Amino acid sequence: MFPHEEKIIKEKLGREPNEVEKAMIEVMWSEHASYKSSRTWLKLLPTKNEHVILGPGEDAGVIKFDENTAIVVGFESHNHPSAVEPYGGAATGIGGIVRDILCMGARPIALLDPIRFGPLKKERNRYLFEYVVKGIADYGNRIGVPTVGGEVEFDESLDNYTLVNVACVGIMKPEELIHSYVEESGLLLVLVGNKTGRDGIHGVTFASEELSENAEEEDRSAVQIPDPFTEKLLIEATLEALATKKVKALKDLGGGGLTCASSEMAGKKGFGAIIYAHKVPQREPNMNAMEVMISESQERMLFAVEKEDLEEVVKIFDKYDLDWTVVGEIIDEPRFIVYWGEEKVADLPISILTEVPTIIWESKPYKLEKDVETPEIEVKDALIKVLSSPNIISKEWVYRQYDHEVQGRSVLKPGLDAAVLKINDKYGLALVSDGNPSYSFLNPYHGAMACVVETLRNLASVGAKPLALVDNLNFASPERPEIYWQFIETIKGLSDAAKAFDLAYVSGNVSFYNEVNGKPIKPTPVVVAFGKVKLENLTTMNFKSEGELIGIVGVTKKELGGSELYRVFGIEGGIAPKVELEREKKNIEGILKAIERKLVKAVHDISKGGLAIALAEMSLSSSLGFEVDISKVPVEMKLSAIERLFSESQARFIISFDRENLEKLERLFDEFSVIGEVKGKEMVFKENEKELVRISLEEANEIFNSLPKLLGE
Amino acid sequence: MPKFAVLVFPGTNCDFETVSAIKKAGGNAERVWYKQSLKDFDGVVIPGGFSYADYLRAGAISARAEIMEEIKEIAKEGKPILGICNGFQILTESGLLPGALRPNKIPRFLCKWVYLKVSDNQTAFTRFYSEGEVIRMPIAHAEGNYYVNDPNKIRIAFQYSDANGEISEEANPNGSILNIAGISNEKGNVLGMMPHPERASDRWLGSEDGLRVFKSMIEYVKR
Amino acid sequence: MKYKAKIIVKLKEGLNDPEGRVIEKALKNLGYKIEELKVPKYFELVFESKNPEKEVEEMCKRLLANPVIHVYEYEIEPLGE
Amino acid sequence: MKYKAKIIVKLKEGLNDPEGRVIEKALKNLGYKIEELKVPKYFELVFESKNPEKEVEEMCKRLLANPVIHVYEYEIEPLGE
Ligand SMILES: Nc1ncnc2c1ncn2[C@@H]1O[C@H](COP(=O)(O)OP(=O)(O)O)[C@@H](O)[C@H]1O
Ligand SMILES: [Mg+2]
Repeated sequence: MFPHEEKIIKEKLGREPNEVEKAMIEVMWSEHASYKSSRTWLKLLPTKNEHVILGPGEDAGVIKFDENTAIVVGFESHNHPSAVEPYGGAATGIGGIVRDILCMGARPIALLDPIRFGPLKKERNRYLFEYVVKGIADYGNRIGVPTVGGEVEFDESLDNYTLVNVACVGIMKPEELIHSYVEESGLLLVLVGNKTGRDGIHGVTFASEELSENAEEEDRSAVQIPDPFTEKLLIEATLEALATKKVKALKDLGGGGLTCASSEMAGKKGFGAIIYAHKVPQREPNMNAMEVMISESQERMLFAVEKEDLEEVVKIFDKYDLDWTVVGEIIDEPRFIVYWGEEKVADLPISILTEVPTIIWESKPYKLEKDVETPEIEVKDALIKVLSSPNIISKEWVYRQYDHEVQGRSVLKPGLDAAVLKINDKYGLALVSDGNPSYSFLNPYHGAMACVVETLRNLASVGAKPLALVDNLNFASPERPEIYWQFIETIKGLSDAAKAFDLAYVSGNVSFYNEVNGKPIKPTPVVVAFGKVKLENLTTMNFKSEGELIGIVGVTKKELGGSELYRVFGIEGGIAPKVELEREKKNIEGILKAIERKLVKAVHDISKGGLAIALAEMSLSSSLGFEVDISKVPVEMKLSAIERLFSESQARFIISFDRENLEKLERLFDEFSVIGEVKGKEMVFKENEKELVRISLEEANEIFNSLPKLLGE
Repeated sequence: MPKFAVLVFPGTNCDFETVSAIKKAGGNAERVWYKQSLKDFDGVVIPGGFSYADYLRAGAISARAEIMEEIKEIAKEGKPILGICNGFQILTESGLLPGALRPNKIPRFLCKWVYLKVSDNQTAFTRFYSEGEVIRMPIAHAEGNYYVNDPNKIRIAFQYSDANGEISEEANPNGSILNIAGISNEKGNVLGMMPHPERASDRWLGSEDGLRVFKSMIEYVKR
Repeated sequence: MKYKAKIIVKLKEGLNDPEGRVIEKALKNLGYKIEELKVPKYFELVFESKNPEKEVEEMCKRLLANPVIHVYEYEIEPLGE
Repeated sequence: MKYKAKIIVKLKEGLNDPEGRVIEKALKNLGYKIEELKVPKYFELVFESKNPEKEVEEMCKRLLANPVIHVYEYEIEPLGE
């Protein structure tokens, strides 16, 4: 806590808080729990439209899929804990976001895991990567929620660190929505699930500070052992308990533990709570009130029920062998009172916990973008180096470890542009995540917009129309003026891009203080988009047969700043891709129409690695080669072959289609050109008559599937 | 209409989709908590998942639950008992089927579509397949590496193969002896399989090949 | 009486051990000269019994080991009342 | 020189141990009076080394244990050439 905050508290309280009170206040006033540095700016995001049932403000957002189906979505980061203990950190990250979805009344049906690491050539980074993946796999698989998508990215700036973001989706009927706040007093507060230990004490405070060099040794108290078995029982028991209609409010215990859950549940509509902390089942001997109140032990939920309904509800917890305890009650008076046995150990106006003043830090712009000359690189060399970059190669090693089929909804599975879950016989839910920290670093405003439009292009590629967005904002310390500027620019970018498409953010998360040894991470906004797709329109990126024509939609510019080409050749600077929202909209609408009218066989958006990699991915996923002439690519300025192949300009797609549909497609798009056809078992790039590179699918496949080799397998 | 119990242990997680697949195949099915009785049912399906989180060994703890005694009785009566994935592990751990399911040859979880050759179409669960037919289903397990002392003494129902029905090392995803993906007891009324037929029961999910496992089972009850 | 038992459950000779191989390889990659590595399961328990040998033997047979693939050994030491 | 090492890697005191709890409950359900059960990781290895103590210590730190959540102990015995 900052000195000026301590002063505010003392003034409000009229005295010094005691030790227990101080610990609770500290937790609630931490950046992670209070969003004090971000709240002002988050208000700029659009959060309402006809698709939104419930926007930001509770544990997760709720989208209207159709009259009978609501989709619940949330996004969370678990960066600090995963950097210290990757297995447990990542696993408990899954546990946390799943409970966020569950506590809205929904059954969790899918997970996405955008995760980021330092370069794989270092042992510690490989260790973090392997164990984060294992943590997600072991937890997600055991609770029976499929991980259907995500991202993996490696970047020098994350050396020794990791960004573990996880999004979860749930499904329910709209009328099953349950709130996290109570609207009457007298209710009993029932704590269900794991016993409370000292693990995770000060977790939120920990997440609100930079990691120090000896983080591993020092911060172990912030690490929790994942218990997916109890989580699975909690999911089933909670849904059964909700079906009784006797639960008045429900909240999971996450950051800030019992203090956060109970004060927010009581305080939101002006009530108060008494907590009997000594009654909380304790896993370790000699715990005290402070430890019990702020412990972040995992796999716990807080239910509010009426006295006379208690028996009916707890019968269900007994069935699942889950510990439950009445730990407190809701009172009329807006105070937060804690007892330890007979002793009253805390007595605060509840608003001290739930109303935290915002902070606006100084912000200072920077400019890193400058045009640089792309060096002369041999095309084959460039293609092979970019294709073999850990950021480009197949992530099959990762998603084979995830049960991405459980629950029987996975229509489009990992490895494609977006995952699609079957919601009913006609429609599916498409979902995808994207982040582009390298663009964001060069230009936070356009970088943020690029995240949004990339997700929307991905949705369009499978035939889905967007419904809603969620965002996760991973930044370094907001106390650094450049970082705070990045953050504000990012919010503006997210906001403008969403508004252009009439989309709203229904939930999100902010994670500040992502630094190791005083080195800030690149600004890393990550966006998840949800869309609705008619199952019969589903489209995938693999070519379907020889002879299909290949076309490119959109215009290519010299935008290689932050590109994969520049990364693998160590080229600094450059101009990051700029998002032109009108162009983006037009091309996305064109693609959706082309799909609806069944004019295309394959669709893929162009993103990391540019045109060359987009074509390679389409080819490798279909085992069909191609021949293209890149001189036919529409460009806005003079570009070298390398630039045409690897520029990461936005608003572009590649499609394949039968010749007979050419004219119809030409009429659909303003910016469109046929560049070649599907053919043979080789990838052939030409510029006019000149052959630039020819590579067999066999060779490309081996490169594309080299992740296990990079891990020493 | 034949009615099946889809048995739910703590940590089971393929129960809902298994119920749907049985219904789609023309049967009736209900989720049954492992402490309830099974006496009103014509057969039992033990679905996939992670009962007791796979702690100790996959299936080990559920296999020692009281209800397994009742299942042994039901099996003796000749009613069909199907174990899918974790269900298969529970059936071997409880001794209802021979052998053991060990950690995969690459010891981690593997989720993937595979080809299977139907090696025995005479069991209660395979009568709607032809012998030697090649079908597609997904696997999703960490401990599916089947081992038995004497593989000549067991009835092999499904084997991992390539698209042409060739039983090869490359087609073996987990190291199972003889590429075994599923086996039955001698009578053919108890069958365990690692692949998930319920996940291959809808064309949108990639295949309907699995539906016939349930259709066979329903037909067997009607016999 | 209270006892403490340490139980080791090993794979039968001749069965391959994928988990052991992975860890062995990882250690070799780190530069160690490993000749053989095994990862048996290991249990430490404190229990109350009138017939500790028989009970531990039973626990192994009934739950902790799978006779198809495992052998086991144990040590029991009395802890007093 | 060749050595044999037996390494036990345990969860630190106070940490939640879901696997131990589940197995403990299963044994109790079978009728045994278990007071405490732990399932540490256990490794048995034969290796070649000039500095066995140092190497085993390293192996634990670098791979076999995670110092954030584990403590470990080991015994090393020489096996001759
Ligand atoms: N970047 C963001 N965009 C939109 N909403 C956000 C963002 N960050 C946080 N929120 C909202 O703020 C609220 C509090 O978030 P959080 O503390 O993560 O919730 P929880 O208590 O479930 O962990 C949530 O409703 C969340 O949706
Ligand atoms: Mg949160």
